Amino acid sequence: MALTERVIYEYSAPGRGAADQWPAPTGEAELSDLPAALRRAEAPQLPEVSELDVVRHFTRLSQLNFSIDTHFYPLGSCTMKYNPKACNQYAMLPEFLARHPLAPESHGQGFLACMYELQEMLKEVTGMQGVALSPMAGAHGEFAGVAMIRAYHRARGDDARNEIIVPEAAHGTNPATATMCGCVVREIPVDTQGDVDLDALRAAVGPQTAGIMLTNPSTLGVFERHIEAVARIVHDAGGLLYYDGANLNAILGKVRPGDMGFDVIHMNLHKTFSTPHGGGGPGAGAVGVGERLLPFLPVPLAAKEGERYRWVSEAERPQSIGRLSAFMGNAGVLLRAYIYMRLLGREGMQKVGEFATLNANYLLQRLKDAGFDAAYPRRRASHEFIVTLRRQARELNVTAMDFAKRLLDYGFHAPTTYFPLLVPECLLIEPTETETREVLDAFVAALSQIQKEAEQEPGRVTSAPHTMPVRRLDDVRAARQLDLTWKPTAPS
Amino acid sequence: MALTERVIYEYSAPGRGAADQWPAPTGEAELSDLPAALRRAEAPQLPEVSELDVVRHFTRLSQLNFSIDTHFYPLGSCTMKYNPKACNQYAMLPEFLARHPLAPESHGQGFLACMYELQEMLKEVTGMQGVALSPMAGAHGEFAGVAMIRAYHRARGDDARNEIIVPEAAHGTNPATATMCGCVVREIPVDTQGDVDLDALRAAVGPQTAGIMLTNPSTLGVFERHIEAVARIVHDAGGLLYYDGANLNAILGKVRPGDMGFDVIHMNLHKTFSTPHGGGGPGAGAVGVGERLLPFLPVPLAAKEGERYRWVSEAERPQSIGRLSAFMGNAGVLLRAYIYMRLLGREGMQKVGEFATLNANYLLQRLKDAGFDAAYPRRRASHEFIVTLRRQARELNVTAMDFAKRLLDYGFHAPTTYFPLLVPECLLIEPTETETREVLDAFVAALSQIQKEAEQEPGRVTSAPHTMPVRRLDDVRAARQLDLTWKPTAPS
Amino acid sequence: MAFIPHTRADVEAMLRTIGVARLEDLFDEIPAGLKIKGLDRIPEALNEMQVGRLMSERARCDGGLTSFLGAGAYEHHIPSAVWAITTRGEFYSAYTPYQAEASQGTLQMIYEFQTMIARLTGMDVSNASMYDGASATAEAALMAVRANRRSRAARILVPSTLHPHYRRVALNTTHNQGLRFEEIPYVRESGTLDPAALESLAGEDVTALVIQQPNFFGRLEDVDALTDWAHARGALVIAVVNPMSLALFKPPGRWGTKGVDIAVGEGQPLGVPLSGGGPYFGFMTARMEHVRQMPGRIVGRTLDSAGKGGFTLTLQAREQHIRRAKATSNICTNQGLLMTAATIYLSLMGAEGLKRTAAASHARTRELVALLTRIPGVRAAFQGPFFHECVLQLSRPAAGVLRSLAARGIAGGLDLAPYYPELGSAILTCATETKTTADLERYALALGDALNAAQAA
Amino acid sequence: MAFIPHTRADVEAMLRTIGVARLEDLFDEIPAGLKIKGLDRIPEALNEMQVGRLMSERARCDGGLTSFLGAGAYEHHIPSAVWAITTRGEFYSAYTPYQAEASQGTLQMIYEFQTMIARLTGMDVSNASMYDGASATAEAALMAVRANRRSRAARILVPSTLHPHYRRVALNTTHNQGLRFEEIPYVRESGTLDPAALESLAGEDVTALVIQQPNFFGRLEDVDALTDWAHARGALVIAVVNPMSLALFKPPGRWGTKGVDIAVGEGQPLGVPLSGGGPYFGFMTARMEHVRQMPGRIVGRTLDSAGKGGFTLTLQAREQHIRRAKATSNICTNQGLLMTAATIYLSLMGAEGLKRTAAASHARTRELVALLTRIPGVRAAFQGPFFHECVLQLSRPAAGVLRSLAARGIAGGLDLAPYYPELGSAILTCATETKTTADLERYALALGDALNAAQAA
Ligand SMILES: Cc1ncc(COP(=O)(O)O)c(C=O)c1O
Ligand SMILES: Cc1ncc(COP(=O)(O)O)c(C=O)c1O
Repeated sequence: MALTERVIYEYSAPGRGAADQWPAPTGEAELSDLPAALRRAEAPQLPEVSELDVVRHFTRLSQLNFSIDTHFYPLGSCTMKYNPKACNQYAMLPEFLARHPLAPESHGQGFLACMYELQEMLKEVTGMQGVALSPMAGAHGEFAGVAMIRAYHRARGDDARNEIIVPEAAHGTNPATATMCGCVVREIPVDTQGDVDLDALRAAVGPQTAGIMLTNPSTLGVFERHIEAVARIVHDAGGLLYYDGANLNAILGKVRPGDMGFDVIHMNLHKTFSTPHGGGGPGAGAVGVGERLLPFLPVPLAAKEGERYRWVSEAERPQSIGRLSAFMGNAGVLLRAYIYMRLLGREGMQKVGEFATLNANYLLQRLKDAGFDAAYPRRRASHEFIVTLRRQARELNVTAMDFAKRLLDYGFHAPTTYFPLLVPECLLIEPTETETREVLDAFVAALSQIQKEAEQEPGRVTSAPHTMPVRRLDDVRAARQLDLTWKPTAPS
Repeated sequence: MALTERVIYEYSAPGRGAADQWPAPTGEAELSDLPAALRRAEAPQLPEVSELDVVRHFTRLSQLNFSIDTHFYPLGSCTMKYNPKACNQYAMLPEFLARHPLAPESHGQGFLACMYELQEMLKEVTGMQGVALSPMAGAHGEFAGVAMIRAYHRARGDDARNEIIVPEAAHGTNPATATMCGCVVREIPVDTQGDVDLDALRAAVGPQTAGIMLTNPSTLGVFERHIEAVARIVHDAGGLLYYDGANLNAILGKVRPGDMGFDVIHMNLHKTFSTPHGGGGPGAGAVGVGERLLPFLPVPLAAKEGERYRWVSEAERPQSIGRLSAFMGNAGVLLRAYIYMRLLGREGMQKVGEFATLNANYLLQRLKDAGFDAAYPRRRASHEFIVTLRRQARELNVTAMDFAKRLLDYGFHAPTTYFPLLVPECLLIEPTETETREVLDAFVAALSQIQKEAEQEPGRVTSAPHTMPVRRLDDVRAARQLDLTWKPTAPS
Repeated sequence: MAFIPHTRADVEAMLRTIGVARLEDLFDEIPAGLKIKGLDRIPEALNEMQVGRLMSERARCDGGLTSFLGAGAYEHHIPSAVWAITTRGEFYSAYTPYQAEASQGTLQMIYEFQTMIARLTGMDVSNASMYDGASATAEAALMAVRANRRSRAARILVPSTLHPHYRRVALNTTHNQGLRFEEIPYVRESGTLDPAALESLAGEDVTALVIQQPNFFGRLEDVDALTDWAHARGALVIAVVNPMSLALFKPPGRWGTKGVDIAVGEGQPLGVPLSGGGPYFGFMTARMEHVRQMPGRIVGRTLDSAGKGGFTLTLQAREQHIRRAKATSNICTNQGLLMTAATIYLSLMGAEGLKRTAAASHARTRELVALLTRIPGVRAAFQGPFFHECVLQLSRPAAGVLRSLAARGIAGGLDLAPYYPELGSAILTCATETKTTADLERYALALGDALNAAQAA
Repeated sequence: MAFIPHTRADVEAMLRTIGVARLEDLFDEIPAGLKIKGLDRIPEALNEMQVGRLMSERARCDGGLTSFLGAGAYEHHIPSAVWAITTRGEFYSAYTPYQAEASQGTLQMIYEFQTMIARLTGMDVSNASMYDGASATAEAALMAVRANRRSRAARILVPSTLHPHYRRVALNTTHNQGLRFEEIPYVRESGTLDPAALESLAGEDVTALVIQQPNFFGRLEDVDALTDWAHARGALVIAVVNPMSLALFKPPGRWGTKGVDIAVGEGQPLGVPLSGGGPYFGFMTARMEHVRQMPGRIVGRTLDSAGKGGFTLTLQAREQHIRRAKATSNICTNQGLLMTAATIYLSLMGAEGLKRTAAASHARTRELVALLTRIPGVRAAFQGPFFHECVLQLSRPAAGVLRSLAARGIAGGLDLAPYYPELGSAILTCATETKTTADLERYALALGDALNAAQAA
């Protein structure tokens, strides 16, 4: 109900504070050993506010967000499904929270057991031979994956392989990761049905090919039907296949990347395994590898010997691409994923893929019936699909962005817009398996209503949103007149 | 942002459910011992909804509330101050939550230690000789108190004393409690300055007087200056003095009911000691007594022997008014109060009274300066005070109710309205010590603005609220066309 | 400390506005002789970190028990979602919904609660909670006296198998108003109410009969016959029920020919942690004809000035803040937050989850009883079916046996000696769906050892 | 299970709408040979109660240690309010704020976070977090290479007293892009960077110098001289700092004459639980001139179409979703929720609380070091002041000593042998404000015993 909230600094008053949270002051004598030249001259400008101020401010701020817990949030490629409360509660047991990352193994058997079993479960789910858990997001997992591909080629003396092929619809992290790994990116087109253009692929591969990065189902929301051919072409050329696991939810328990021929995969545990997105993280980007890449897995790794669990030492893994995080990656996120997988069990896993696909195909069909244009009308949807509003943009001057903003007024988060870039005016819609049919129907009704508005009073749509805490924001101004930190004189 | 939410039943579909929370089904054979005649024929009509439905529904519902954590909530007599998050976190440690009330003392030493120390601290704070913790709210504490008064007279063979005197401004629970205890209520007036009319009191006391129930500061927001005289008159007549502890926040660390001459007191731990109000409870109404009533304290009581803590057995307390709850009252609330008191310590306690009083007097003064009428303009405010809008009602036809509703639009919860009954068109305003001066100033500004509206466009005020999830509700209809449970055919 | 946000400058400016020099001056209406200097016997403040450590140590003292205690408070699984949402500030730190328009969240939740409780009990209306099961029983007795205009006796029949603490609380709460409670004995063999004892009162003025189902011993009463017996004699019937059991058992609204008049009980099994005895909540339901005699808050659905549906407190003329000395009760603050938890719990469980929980608890207890009664010196005290709780007779004094179980980390049950000395050495034992077969076996092993040791000693 | 709300009727109706007969038909575009039947090696589902019990047992295995470990992750008091609010669904279950109008809560929080981190470090701008301190250091090196247009060497000087894990991560992250890291040794007596070693590189092309303050040993570097040295040679300076220490120490924005160019660090000390190593968050700040070289998300304040202020992601042209292969980094998902916790933590602590915490931690560690170095066979490894962490030299092999401490429930510190074999038997030990004098004494007693026992053995 409160639609504005001041910046926390604006509640500040000199000398105010949540003193209850502070240790007793230390005498200056106790700090006398610290050289004056290294000491801070002025206190940092931080808010001076009471505990109630803080609680009230951030509680009110939170209410300005859409979230899974409050809204349908069909953001394509993001798998915004229910994050079970149990995963959070049990990952936050006091003993887990208190455990120092360098604590002795004797006092980490519980945590290690979870990590070991998580590795094992992820192997089974992906059909890979080994799993490492420490990458801290999807892109971080991609980095680990491509770094392993490079290490593999290098280990074989095949130093020239520095090209990574990506389909043009790929997520931005794919080419960016290739660059991070010092590779050159080669984009290849997809055909009219959304499958990789095999001729283009054949033309692209060669002795410079390090590998290809794909997700399947692809970012176009369809299953890559030529996957076996793709694998053959790339493997025959000496390259490896990288699987972007962002779309794993679609095929969980149905088909496995390892079986399709992929050599390495990252999994967005914060998508398929429902750890929270937290307004932008933390995620977890565990990686899985086939036989050939096993020696290169990053550390840390959990191992089991008899009834004891232990960390694998770096010395045991001389070819490892090494450590990618200061400690154990996003350990607490991994615990949440572990809990989620135990809750699902083998039956549940399979259902996830099935019902994510059911919801997507149902929603696609209903939207088609309502007159919307599917980008790939003759294809099955995977767990997501693309609607293009090119017609609306052309005929009514109402864009995908306008539809997206107007949806907010109807109480729905917008789908992903303008990604993948090759489909004009697109909405990439992923309902996930945890939403009811009623919600999907209501979403169709809202989009249909907006379509009507676009025809009858387009201004209502193009000037949306109308009921959010702010109206449409000026992004150009944001980038031109940079205001990145609060200053006492800033306009309020 | 979402201002409506359907009734949970409206999300229901046959066969849907949060199966994850359910044990595996039991075979009918395992229930074969239960007589068919006693079994339920039809399943109860409960919602069949997914876990996400539940989380989303109740999260959205919660957002429809004002609360301390989101709004200034100056409800007079209710002491809506910050409820520290620490009190909740540490009262909800898994071991405390798992402890069965009948668990052996050997496995309850931690809890018992807290209860014992809480009793001791409350004695010190009130100046009483003994404290029992089990009453579950203020009114329940009142019941215990008056029951003790009756038991005391009865024990002395003074059976005729069944009259309880209450000032006309008393909270409704006071006369209601007297009735619950089988007493007759005798109301006495207060004088123009808000003090008890001593002549009326003298006239009222007699051999039928069981006692008097008072709070001091009174429900008029002023300190009863003749308290010593009142005590003398009642004691001389053979009656006892009951202190309604709802207003203890005003005098914490400044003056103690025991020292004023009160024989028995209840404390609203959910007011002065900041346990949460929870949208209507749970509270905790610990009682304290002077020497004379010690034998009559209700059980359970915690005792300490050497280093061990134990429950006092009922056999040890033959004159006790006995048990008033199935187990240990609102034990978890008591833990919260204990934690709060340890956080405050002796320094903090004193500050509470001082700053609650400072905030109230400041706010009163600012409102007077802004042209509002104080009910007792020549008195100091205690932790709360009364503004009367009689003038506005008469001249502008805008009532206290209208002001209250319009305040909601300004983002403030309304003060208590129409209580105490003897002040017409009153607002009983209690800011509490945890609010900043800035908040009080903003509240004055809002009331002044509403005053202006009342003068210039009274319709805006009398039709308020305008920005809440609902407009003004029809209470008459609610009571005439009773709709107390959801039915599938109910209007939605 | 004390969560006070005032800066020195604030204090000075505020005192200036008020027109006094010092904080102390604000207390100048208090007789000087009464003022105190300080609170010496209160310990010094701890900061949150120190309190956290203290409480964690205290909590640790209380852990490590596998509990087979029931007797009115039951260990059931509580979904994480329940308290994650219940403790949201908007529920946790709101007051009673006096300003309906700014409290629709709490009000709608209560309306949903009332609906669920009414459906579970098969009754027409529910209020918005009482303090606990015992106080709800006491209030039900008072309500029955008001509601039964044909009776002038204020005489309530109570089986001695009603929870002993409930009997005490009911008596302690109502005796000053002249209510009389008369205990109906139980049959030693069956552990259920003695119909012969009832029959002896046949012609007399009885205001109400209380029936607990399952009774304190976990045994099942013949509720249909008892309800009809009371109604036939102009007495009202007050049911005291475990809400969890209602997933399996006939709801009080269907007992006998007409159903009971008032049904109450302890809500704790519905998502509320054991928590050392509280906060729990009492629920109270009744037939519509008695609604105006109900104590406590009630929420109704109504319309706003624009014709949109909304929720508000209703029938307030029954309550102390309006009716004062003539109110139906003095209750004001109730157990709102626990209602919230229960409403979320019931939404997650639904009829199916509740039934499975009740059934699993019962099956577990049967398994336990079978295991334990195989031990020499242990036998079931009563014949006939029980629900998820059972009285066992031991060959050695219960207190000592329970002590040695506790030393092995097992709370074996409740010693009934203080309550029912006639049973000799007997304990009331309960298993719920939370117990595994390994737990039961550990109990059996320990009990066998404890009885052997006692024998040896 | 699997949190799927579909009823049988839903499934049928939905399949009918789609026009297929069975769920399986939805997978008909997948080559038949690839499909699997099931996931046999995944265990069967547990319900929440069973998982809860399993996890509680697992957690219990890991408890019971009093920890004196630091080495980049620090045990500080975390106010209850921090995680009570951070885990609110609206923060916890939201995505990256792509739809700004529906994400003002997260966006404004980030803007406040950026402000606080910028003020704490004395830098102009902050991004919205990196994965952790180590990965932030790696990204800072890449950023420096982009930002330092005068250097062509992609050569980064790194003191060997930079956290060893950070050195590894930086190398592993950047070597494929051709970055070279050159380690600058430390002076054995002081445990600080060897200026002579630096001086030997004076004329060469150096892209950036990394300075950790306090360094891995807890020792304090001469940051002003080092910063000026680098700037004088056209190198950028990357500071790696513990944000808690900045309450006491000169912020990197003020090091030397000009201040550093990029400052990064591990945010964990700011309200994030140790949690077995993560999730933590890295922070990254820079001078305004480098903002377009920064990786990661950045939030800016702007106006809406009605002229009202609001917040949005900005400078997105740096990021992978726009710039793809030319982006400043591949980072996408960052550590949003941890930022939320840190922002709340910093709001509660303010400058004063942070200073007191840092000071108390330091004082505690001094007290501990004084106690321990009184034990024969224990001495400080380096001369000179440290901050809240200290290397101790032991007369017996560290591994065995630490093992026997662990057996007594004490994590005594980190064995440095794998990292700095030249130090012989040495441990890095840390106390924070969470430790009481009794804790320190318990440690001292156990260490004395452990060294004695080792001697005896
Ligand atoms: C297809 C695809 N690949 C990769 C990623 C990157 O994952 P993360 O954001 O966890 O780094 C995403 C997430 O947005 C994605 O949708
Ligand atoms: C003056 C006064 N007395 C008694 C009470 C009753 O307390 P409770 O609501 O806890 O029963 C209140 C609370 O509203 C009150 O303000």
